[in-house]
Amino acid sequence: MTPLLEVAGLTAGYGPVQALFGVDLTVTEGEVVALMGRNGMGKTTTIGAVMRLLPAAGTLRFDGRDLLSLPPHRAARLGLGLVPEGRRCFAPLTVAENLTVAARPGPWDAARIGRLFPRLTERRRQPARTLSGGEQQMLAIARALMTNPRLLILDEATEGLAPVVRQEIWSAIRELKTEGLAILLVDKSLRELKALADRAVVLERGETVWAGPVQDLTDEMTDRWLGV
Amino acid sequence: MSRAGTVNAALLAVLIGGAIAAHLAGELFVVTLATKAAIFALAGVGLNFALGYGGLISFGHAAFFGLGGYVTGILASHAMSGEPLTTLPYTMNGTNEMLAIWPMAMLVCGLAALAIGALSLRTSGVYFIMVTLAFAQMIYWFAVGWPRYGGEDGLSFYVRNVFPGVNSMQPLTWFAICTGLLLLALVFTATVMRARFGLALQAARRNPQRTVAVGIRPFGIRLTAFVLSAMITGLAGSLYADLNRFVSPAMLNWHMSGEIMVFVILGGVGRLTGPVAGAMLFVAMEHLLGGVSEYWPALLGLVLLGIVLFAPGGIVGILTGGRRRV
Amino acid sequence: DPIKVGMITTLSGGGAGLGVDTRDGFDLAMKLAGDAAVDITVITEDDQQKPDVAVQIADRMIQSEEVDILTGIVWSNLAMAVVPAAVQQGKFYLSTNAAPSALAGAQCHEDYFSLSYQNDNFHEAAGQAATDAGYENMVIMAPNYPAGKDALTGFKRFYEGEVASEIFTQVGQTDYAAEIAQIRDADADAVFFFLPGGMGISFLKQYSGSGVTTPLIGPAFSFSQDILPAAGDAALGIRNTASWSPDLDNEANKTFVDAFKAEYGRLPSVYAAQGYDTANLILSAVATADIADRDAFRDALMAADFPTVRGKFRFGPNRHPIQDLYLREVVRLDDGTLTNRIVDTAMTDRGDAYAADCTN
Amino acid sequence: MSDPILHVSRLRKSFGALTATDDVDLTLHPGEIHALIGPNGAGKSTLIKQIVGELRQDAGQIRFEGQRIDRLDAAARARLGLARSFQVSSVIADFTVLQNVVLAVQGASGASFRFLRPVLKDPALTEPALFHIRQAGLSERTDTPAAALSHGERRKLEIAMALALRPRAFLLDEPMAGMGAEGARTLVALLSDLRTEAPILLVEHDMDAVFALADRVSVLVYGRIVATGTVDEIRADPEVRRSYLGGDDA
Amino acid sequence: MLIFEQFLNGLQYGMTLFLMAAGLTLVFGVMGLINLAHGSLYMIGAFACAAVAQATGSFWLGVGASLAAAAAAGALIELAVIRRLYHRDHLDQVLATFALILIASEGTRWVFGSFPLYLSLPPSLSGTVSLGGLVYPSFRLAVIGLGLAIAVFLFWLMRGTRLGIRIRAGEADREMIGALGVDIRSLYTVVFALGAGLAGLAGALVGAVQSVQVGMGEPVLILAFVVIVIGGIGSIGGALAGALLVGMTDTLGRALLPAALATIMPQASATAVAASLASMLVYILMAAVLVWRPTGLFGVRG
Ligand SMILES: Nc1ncnc2c1ncn2[C@@H]1O[C@H](COP(=O)(O)OP(=O)(O)OP(=O)(O)O)[C@@H](O)[C@H]1O
Ligand SMILES: Nc1ncnc2c1ncn2[C@@H]1O[C@H](COP(=O)(O)OP(=O)(O)OP(=O)(O)O)[C@@H](O)[C@H]1O
Ligand SMILES: [Mg+2]
Ligand SMILES: [Mg+2]
Repeated sequence: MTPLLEVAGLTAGYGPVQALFGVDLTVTEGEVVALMGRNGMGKTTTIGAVMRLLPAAGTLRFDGRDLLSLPPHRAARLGLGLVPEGRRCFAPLTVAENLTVAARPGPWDAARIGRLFPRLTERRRQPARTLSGGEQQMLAIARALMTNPRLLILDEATEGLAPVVRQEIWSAIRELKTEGLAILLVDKSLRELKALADRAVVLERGETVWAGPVQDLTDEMTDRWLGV
Repeated sequence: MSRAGTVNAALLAVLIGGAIAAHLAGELFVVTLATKAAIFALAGVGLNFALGYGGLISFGHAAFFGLGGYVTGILASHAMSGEPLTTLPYTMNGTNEMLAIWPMAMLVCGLAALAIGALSLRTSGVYFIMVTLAFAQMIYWFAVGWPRYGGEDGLSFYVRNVFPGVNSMQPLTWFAICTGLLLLALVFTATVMRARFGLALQAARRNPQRTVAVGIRPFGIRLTAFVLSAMITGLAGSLYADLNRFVSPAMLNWHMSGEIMVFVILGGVGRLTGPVAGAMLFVAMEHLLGGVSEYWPALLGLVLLGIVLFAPGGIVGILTGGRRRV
Repeated sequence: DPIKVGMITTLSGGGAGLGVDTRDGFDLAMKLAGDAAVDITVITEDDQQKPDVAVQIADRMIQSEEVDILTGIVWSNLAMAVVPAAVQQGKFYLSTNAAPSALAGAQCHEDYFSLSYQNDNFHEAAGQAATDAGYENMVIMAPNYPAGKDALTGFKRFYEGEVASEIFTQVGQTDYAAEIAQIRDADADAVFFFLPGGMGISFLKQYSGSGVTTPLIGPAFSFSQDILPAAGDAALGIRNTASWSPDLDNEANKTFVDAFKAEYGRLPSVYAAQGYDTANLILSAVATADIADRDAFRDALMAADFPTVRGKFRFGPNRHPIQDLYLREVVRLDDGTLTNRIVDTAMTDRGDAYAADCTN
Repeated sequence: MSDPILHVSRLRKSFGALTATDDVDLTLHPGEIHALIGPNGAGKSTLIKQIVGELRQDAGQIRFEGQRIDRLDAAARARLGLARSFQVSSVIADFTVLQNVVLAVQGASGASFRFLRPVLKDPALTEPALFHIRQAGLSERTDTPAAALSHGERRKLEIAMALALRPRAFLLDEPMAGMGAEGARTLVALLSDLRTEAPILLVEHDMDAVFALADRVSVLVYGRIVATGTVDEIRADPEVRRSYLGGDDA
Repeated sequence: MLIFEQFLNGLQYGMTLFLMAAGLTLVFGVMGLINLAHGSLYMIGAFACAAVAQATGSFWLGVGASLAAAAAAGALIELAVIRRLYHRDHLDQVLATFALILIASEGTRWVFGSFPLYLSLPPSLSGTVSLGGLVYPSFRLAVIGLGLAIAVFLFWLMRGTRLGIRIRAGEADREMIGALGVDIRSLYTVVFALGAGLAGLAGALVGAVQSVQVGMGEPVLILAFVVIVIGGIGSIGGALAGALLVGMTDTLGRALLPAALATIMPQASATAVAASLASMLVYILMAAVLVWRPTGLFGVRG
């Protein structure tokens, strides 16, 4: 099977500061991949480079097409859906506007979002600025789903969510997985990742140090690379 | 010396060295131009204090520049005519002593800034820009319509005020006085910005919510910065009046506010010698481009545009080649 | 000896038209003079219509270029900033336009000459013309700045009727609906207005579309050739006062108007005429005296022995003009251009109100 | 039990039709960690904002060390010794880590109108700052501008700044969020020690941390405190399990 | 009657201000860009209209040209300059657009010369209509109508269309909206050009009753900013309210202050003082509004 997302030897940085020194990562159709590593190891930077938000070099392909030459909106339109670190909802827009702003046709629509996050329907007309932290997180996830992506990228998407909601999200992700959506996950809950992900990629100081099926992650490894 | 330190020293050396060289070459007018640049730089240093470090984008600093000028003009014209300034509550006479005029000009500007700042600082961002403009425009229109000191025509006082022990009409001497004050203002700014006050001011600019959370009230810090800033700009206004031996509402006009702002941005916002670089370049271009074409302001525009687009940190940014650091 | 003339005038921004005309009129005279002008160097600088810039240019011309004569300033506030300092530093100043009352009276100076008019003159002539026309009740209007106040004072000096209402507008105002409503309401015989430059154009256009029919009269500043084409039909038929008009019937004027049209492809304005006269005055003085002998040169200027486009011209005791002032009317020529035609002489050999205060 | 350091009574705040805190009563005693949990949007952050003075309550009282503070502004409350951390990191991006923490030390000292002495050469400011940076595990990043920190590192800076205020009480809004596993472990240890210095009101969705740390837990649902008790009591509460903790126990 | 007429004048002047500010509301209020060159686009519109009307004899062709010329200039400026400035701070925008003013003014002078241009209303607008005993210029009524129409259009554009939502999202977080697959760059070009076109349209219409000359955009610029800020940035209704308030204050101030002051001081000084006060009035109004409500009348609080 050809990989949906193919990253090899990726380097990237912030201005003069280099943060990635060679990241290798693939996600195939229908697969859930966990991107792991301690704070500051380059997970978010990798995602930023994939989304074309940062200048990068190396191999970066989505569905066989070279991403490096594309501006962010073109890359996203190929089917990348991002739930960014820190939510980044459009503060002055209402919940409803946040959801429609980038919506593209597909199975995810307002009604289905409403079933996943009833809270958001309650708050439809409220500006995102005034939502609680968890509500904003739900909105960020919903907003990405509304673009009906082929690859959903979740950067700490469960941060700040109540345990029960978090469980809902995990089950939603499981459901998405069964529908065949590819997912790239960053999360701190190792237990959930192990239960859900097919494969894991571990970053250390901007480099891929390990990649393989999650089951193969030993305690010794998680201790060394994740400090658990 | 750090890179920034070298750049600062070099900029001042160009200004001072240029003026001395021009003096030796007998190019008196170039000395006058350098003086003008030094005075504009001082006005810019004042604005930079509030705008660059405190994030208080005042579009009304012409008010203080002009007030400083008017205090100077009014005192000097009363000294000339011998008419007392006021007889209530007690007789107050004009003066032509710079050493007496400067504190007066700064005091008046400081008080004006205290009032304007106290009201304006209720707002922030673009609203602050516009409120400060509003206050400056009020003062401008007041000056235009107030016949006592010439209204729109302005007020001439023919001879430069006096500084003890020297002949202030002599261009190089006058340059030395202005540049001396500029240096003082630079040292003052550098010191304050490294001290606790400066840290609090810059913090309040970048994240007021966080600043409050550590127990620092931004309002008082900002108001103080605004007042100090106005006093420096007012002092520059006093010198500018003396440079021209003339004041008029043009010094209070929003164009003037804009120009002072341009010195700061052109040189590099929040950089110590940014206004010096900005004022020097601006004055030099104004002087040189006039000979190139009748449409020289367009050329000036192109140069400015080039600098904003390709050198985001202003001139000092190009020279130091780095991001601004606190 | 060669002499150097420094011309400071407005060549950029919105007020540039007046400066351009001043400069073009001046240059034309120099050009027509041919060999007589070889020893005269003219340097021209743009004052951006800013008083401080004008002062600095004057400083530079005096300090670095060592000019002998300064000239060219259009605006009163700039003149107030430059003239006193310039004459104090031993330079002649010949005014091509602005002549504020202060410089005609107590602050007059032996080296300061006005080749244009004293600021009040056109308004005085308008006042006289209004009296002559039998207007008894008028609205008078000017911007709220010193020149505007002088204008109303000047007008009232010779206007004998009643003032129904005195209106001060804002400097640079663009909308005159409120003032026009007041004029309509005042039901006066006529309106005197002084609104130079763009303010005049705006007022005239809005007035002509307002349905108010009270006749207008004013000084030439809103009807001069630099803005007439822009005002268009709104100005047609309106009477205004000036010391010069393109149709003035004398040899010098014909030469001037034809040469100006040929050289620049447009009709000259009053500013061009004044610039032209100023240059000719300098040429006449240079022909009879050496600038090194300041007293002789001053006397030569004072003699005013030059071919003026105004037909006749002499200096009063305060070195301001004594000249005729005309009532003109805006007309459309056959080729469609708008211009002024003299309908009457409003005042003859008028000097000014301040000469008595001039003791220098 | 000793007198509470912080005493919130009948605190009420509405946004339009929504009552975000509905007559909330809450105490914080010396030496304790009091965890506040509850569903998203229950009003936890709103409560913290009212206590620190960022929002003004509609009704109710807040007492701090016996004194009414609900009419003081936020800066005054901070000076009295109420330190908060923000749910979304709020640090000064252009400042280095050191400068950020020095600012907090300076704020706590109450003296900002000093114009001469350079802050970074003032050991009275830098020494405590460096100590707290070490405490938060950020020593390697002392001179890095906050803008260049990763998300988790920024969370640590947030903690360092709260520590540097040397407060009489901590109000921490989801301090664990964004910390990696390792960071979370260090932070749990740190907070556990900290409680003797000053009590902590801890808002947190990380139940591992809450259960490891809390002396008491209050549950806020739709603006109301529905339960208060020890960790075990709360874990056993069926209503809390259903509406908050969810199926498989956290 | 006079009072009523002055009231109408105030309303009308307010609408004129709104017309001049409409483009700026879009660019400054919604896109968050400080565009000092707004006045220059207004000037370009007026000059284009004058030139085309002169050449073709048709005012309406001129109006079309003003829209096209200003929109084209706007698009050009956006592509060459503005698009590099969105992520910069306001000050860089100030300096860059200040530079654009210099270029536009002198460029216009270079093309059209230093003298004001002729532009007048077509016969259909230059007459007067009678409103129950009051003779009122039809042009001024047309301005009121057009102002309202543009307000409605802008409101619909920003609230009722996805384009509007996207622009506001882009103002909140440009990077994020791009990452969601929206081509915000082109969108901004279009919107900036639209704002420029509106400025040009205002230049043509208002220029027809004012003087078409270099520098005509400056007073407009300041007033347009005043209007938007009083209303509250980002709010189209606010801009409209601000415009009417400013128009009313200015007109009534000029009309009523002299008489009002004459009751407390001698006539002669009253007129002069009143005139000075009238010039300050708009700014006093702005300062008062902002001190009272620091984010304008309709601005977002907090
Ligand atoms: N805006 C920035 N400018 C400069 N350096 C940055 C910036 N953002 C991140 N970095 C640096 O890049 C490196 C990788 O950061 P990144 O945000 O990718 O880490 P992460 O793995 O996502 O960490 P976390 O778990 O804390 O979110 C870090 O060393 C960080 O300091
Ligand atoms: N300014 C406001 N206007 C309207 N509603 C608001 C405002 N601020 C907060 N809210 C609402 O009040 C409720 C409580 O918000 P709060 O931030 O206190 O929740 P929280 O308990 O901290 O939730 P989380 O755990 O998700 O952070 C939320 O539903 C939120 O949408
Ligand atoms: Mg991250
Ligand atoms: Mg919260």
